[in-house]
Amino acid sequence: MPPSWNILDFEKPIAELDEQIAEIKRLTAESGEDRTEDILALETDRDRLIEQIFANLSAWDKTLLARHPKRPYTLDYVRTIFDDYTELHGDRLFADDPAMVGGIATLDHRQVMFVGQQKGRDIKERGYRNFGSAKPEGYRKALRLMKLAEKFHRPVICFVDTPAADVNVGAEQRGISGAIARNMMEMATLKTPVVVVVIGEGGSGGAIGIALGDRVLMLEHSIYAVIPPEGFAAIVWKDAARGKDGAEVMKVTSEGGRELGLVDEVVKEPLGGAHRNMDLAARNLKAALVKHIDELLEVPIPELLDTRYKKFRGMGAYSEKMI
Amino acid sequence: MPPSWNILDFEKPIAELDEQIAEIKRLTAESGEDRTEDILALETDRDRLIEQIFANLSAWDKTLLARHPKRPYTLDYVRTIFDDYTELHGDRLFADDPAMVGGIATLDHRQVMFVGQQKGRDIKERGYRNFGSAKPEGYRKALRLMKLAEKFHRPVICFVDTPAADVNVGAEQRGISGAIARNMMEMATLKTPVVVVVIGEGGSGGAIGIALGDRVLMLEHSIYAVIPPEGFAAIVWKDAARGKDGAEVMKVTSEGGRELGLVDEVVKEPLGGAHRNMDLAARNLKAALVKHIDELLEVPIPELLDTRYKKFRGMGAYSEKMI
Amino acid sequence: MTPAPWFGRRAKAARKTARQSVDALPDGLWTKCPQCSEILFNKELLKNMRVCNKCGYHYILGAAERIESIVDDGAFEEMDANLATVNVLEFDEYEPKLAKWRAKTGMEEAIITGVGEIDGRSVVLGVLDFHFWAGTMGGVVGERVVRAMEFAIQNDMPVIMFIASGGIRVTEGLPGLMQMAKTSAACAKLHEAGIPYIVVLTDNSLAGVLASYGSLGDFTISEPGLLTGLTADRVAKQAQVVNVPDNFRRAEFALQNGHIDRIVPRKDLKPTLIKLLAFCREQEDNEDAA
Amino acid sequence: MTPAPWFGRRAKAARKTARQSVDALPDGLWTKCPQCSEILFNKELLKNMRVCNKCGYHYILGAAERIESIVDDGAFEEMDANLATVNVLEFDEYEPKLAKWRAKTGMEEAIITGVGEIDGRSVVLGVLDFHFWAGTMGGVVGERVVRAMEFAIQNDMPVIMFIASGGIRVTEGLPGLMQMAKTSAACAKLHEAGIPYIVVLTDNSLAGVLASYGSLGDFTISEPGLLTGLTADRVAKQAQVVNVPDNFRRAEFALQNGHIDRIVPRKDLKPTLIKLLAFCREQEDNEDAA
Ligand SMILES: [Zn+2]
Ligand SMILES: [Zn+2]
Repeated sequence: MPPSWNILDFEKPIAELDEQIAEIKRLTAESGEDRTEDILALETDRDRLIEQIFANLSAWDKTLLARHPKRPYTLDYVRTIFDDYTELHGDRLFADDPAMVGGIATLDHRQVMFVGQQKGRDIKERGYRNFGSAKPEGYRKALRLMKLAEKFHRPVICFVDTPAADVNVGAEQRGISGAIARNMMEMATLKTPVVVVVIGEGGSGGAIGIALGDRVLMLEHSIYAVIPPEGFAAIVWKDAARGKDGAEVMKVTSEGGRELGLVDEVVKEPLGGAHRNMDLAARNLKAALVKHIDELLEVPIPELLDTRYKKFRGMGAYSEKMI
Repeated sequence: MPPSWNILDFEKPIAELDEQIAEIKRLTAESGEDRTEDILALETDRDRLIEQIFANLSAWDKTLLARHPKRPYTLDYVRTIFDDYTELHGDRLFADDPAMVGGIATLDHRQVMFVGQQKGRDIKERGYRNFGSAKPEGYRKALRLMKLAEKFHRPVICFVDTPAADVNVGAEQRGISGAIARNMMEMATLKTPVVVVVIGEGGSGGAIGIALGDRVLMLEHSIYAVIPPEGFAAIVWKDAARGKDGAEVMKVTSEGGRELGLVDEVVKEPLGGAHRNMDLAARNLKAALVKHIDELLEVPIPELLDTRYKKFRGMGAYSEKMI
Repeated sequence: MTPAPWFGRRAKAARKTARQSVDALPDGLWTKCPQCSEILFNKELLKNMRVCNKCGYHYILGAAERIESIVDDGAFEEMDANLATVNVLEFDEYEPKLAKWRAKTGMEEAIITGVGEIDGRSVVLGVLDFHFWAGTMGGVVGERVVRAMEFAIQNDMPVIMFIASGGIRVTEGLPGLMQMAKTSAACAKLHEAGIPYIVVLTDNSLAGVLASYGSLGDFTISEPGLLTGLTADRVAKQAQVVNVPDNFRRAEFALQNGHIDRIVPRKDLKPTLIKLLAFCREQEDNEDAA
Repeated sequence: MTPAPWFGRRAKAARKTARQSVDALPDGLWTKCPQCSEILFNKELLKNMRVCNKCGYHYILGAAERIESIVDDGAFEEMDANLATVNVLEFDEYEPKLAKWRAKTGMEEAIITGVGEIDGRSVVLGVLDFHFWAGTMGGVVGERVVRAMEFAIQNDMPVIMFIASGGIRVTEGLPGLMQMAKTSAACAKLHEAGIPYIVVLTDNSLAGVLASYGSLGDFTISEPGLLTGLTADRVAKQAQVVNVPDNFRRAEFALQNGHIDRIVPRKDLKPTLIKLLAFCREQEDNEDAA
């Protein structure tokens, strides 16, 4: 069993059942006794419990899920979804940014360019990956790879998983704002299909800097927001502790994204969240990627670009008054 | 009179006459005596002496002239040649490099983009300008400005005056080689006329990084070389002191450039070098710029690009054996 | 340049729009400069384009005053004034806030877009007003920016965007964030069409607006001393940023790091814009311009 | 891929060219690794592609061996072998030097260009040989590189350039320097034509070759440990560079600073190239390839 800091509050009853099941399995393995039925019954109970709990998760619970320390990160999916991933490094200007990874890969027989933010699993990797907060060089590397994909007519897949872009002194010095802006401008007219998937945290400008695509998907328990819920609460109510309310107001969940008309498809996660069955989560995601990529590859480029422009052109709300 | 370190050895006889003339002028100004004829005679003598001396300058002498501490630098010419020079800064990536300057300007009624390396006159400015050795950010700024010129169909004027590109740790870290290479590649297909003038030192890769143009001019007493003569001597004879011979072998002078077929026009300097009459030097250069720009503006862009490609495509020597 | 046909009815309506939102100075005859503490007479300050004549401190300028300071003798016609704000998240505190900013400024939203004349050239302008909800970008700002750019493409006019913004209006949520993508996509169209695009950064130029159409100009000029960066001040402090240079996220910092072309004092802004516009486009029949 | 018509007469002639310049190992049975001092048997070393099997030190590989290590079973045809070197500066020490390098290596010039097959694909290759005059680029190298690129454009083939060079051949003077412009201009044409262009940096990748066609690949991969930068070692020392990181101008330095895609050990080079080529181009009729 994982240590308790790896378990969210609402997961605790599930974890208890998990532990009971594991305990019985351990005992029967030692004694040779057959308690298959007991185990099955407990597993059914547990799955029903998970369904119950997950049917009632708040936007804030989803926020915690999206940041779950056991949640699969970009490279976990990459390993399962792609064959032959060959990482490519560097922005050709300043550095290689480990918070943004990318490279060529094959999705079954399809040659694709992959780009995504990478968080770190342990303390050391978190430091190395800067917690998934990319610097200007990360966004510039991503753009470089996307331009290569464009040259060779290969689709681009972007995985979004970042709390925010890096805003430390170095990032501001090297123009983090300009890097994000430039990426969106170039992606708007990139002459090849682009599929974006928010797999965990879709954090503000840090996310949108690689998220202007023909299709924007969200994993079921990921979030996508203009600002972290805590930040919203701090600005709106001067009370960062009201993040729960902020998450609700902003509709940060995948259903929220669908409801607001900004997300094309929500990719189902295994019962209890992607971290309970990484392999199944990856297979679901792969199926979705294949479907969207294959659809997009059929679309002539001018039509693709026109549709992409109109898609983002149409986002945001306003009304037109008669005057 | 300038302090003696500002006078080259072969300039000393000239400087002596200059001093005599100045002395007489000073005396007559005090006494009211009319010695106009004496002065004229001395000036004629001096000019004949200059002609004699300059008729016999070696390639090494020309190297010293090109590096003359009193030689006009890029911004000296800019002030005289252009109206309304508006400097534009920065590479949009990392920094503004004071060793490479540029901006929009008007050449009489013509709107042009100007780019050039800038040395420093005094110790403080030399440090600030890094002795005219640009860093990657300098080359990237230059390219950014050239791409703006392309967008708005304005001709580009590049002034070359650099001992070499910067090769310190930071420059290597930020990819000085790639920056120079990228500039040449982009300049080869830049859809607007480009006129290059070597005004002082045309130092190797540092020079060619802004020197791929439709016309390449040299000021009469400038040099253009693959390596400083001292460096040539160090490599070829393991004796950096033989720079004089290196300058000769490499044909670093403007006549050398013409002879090798790599320079389109040598722009005459005032008698004794540009530093003896900056204003006249600038006027000569301006006339040459106007002529070439106006010629190039008449050429349709596809023809311009084709001619430019063939020009550099044709450089370098080889023979074809029958086999 | 011959005036475009749509430009006939400009003068009065435009002036009315522009005047609506002139930001009032504090009551009384004088103001204390927040930078050098000099006592400045309001009349003098207005004459000096709200720049302290002692230390050069640039007060934040409202959109209407900004437009007046840039266009030829009031030659400005607003466009898309009929676009109205929508509470896209159906957040019950949104509309009261909106009402408050409207009351405070007399403006309907944080940006004014339209066509103005500068030295006889027709130019599409977009001017954010920091006094309206910190110049935040939501659906109306995004749509006005994009329509302005599309109008510029259709009519082959240069675009000048004045930035004065704390970023995206967070109470518009993810649709607000998408204004970054939307306006950046429109910038791509501008560049494809070869339209000149000049960005003028003014105090504050931050976050989602800077990180979208505020960073995508052919030319980027900046007023002195302003604050510019990806985060709002507050957030940067929370993040406990270390080794901060003195001029961190000031105009001078951005210049030194290569992100802006020039720092231009307010009084030189119009002449500089005229030079840049002249570089971008011929103006053969200047004398025909209205 | 159906073999191109010109590709019929490849095998023997090519092999002959390639074999001419195989660099000899020192006399005797063994060699001492310059990095770890291990005693390496020459036979083993050759089998291991001249990589120390203890510390991974990559010996400099000659052009012929390099080609053999990359193409399918000797499938390589040299092109432009008839281009001959010219003493462009009429420098009396040039031809003796040239003769010396020719004698030493059995090569005519510092680069071999031609068409090879890699995993059944026809690819244009250019391979510098550091053993010939430090792989310096003069008129013949520049012309061969440009002709190879032009050939690739005409025949829609990918280009792979192996760099191993101290820079421009200074005894070719300004015409030598112009090879930087010439080859970079050819790279512009490559990119315009959408031709895949892969650069492989090997020891040494320096100066004018790195700062021209050596930095302009779509993909740039590098052997481990090599020296790469704008100046030759000697010059950097003269310039008294300070605060030098341990890996200054090594492959790992270039990777960390964002200038190369991957460091690839010699044994993985061909598989990596195959993957990159597959990304760039479909290979629908692979089975038809010779
Ligand atoms: Zn003041
Ligand atoms: Zn070894």
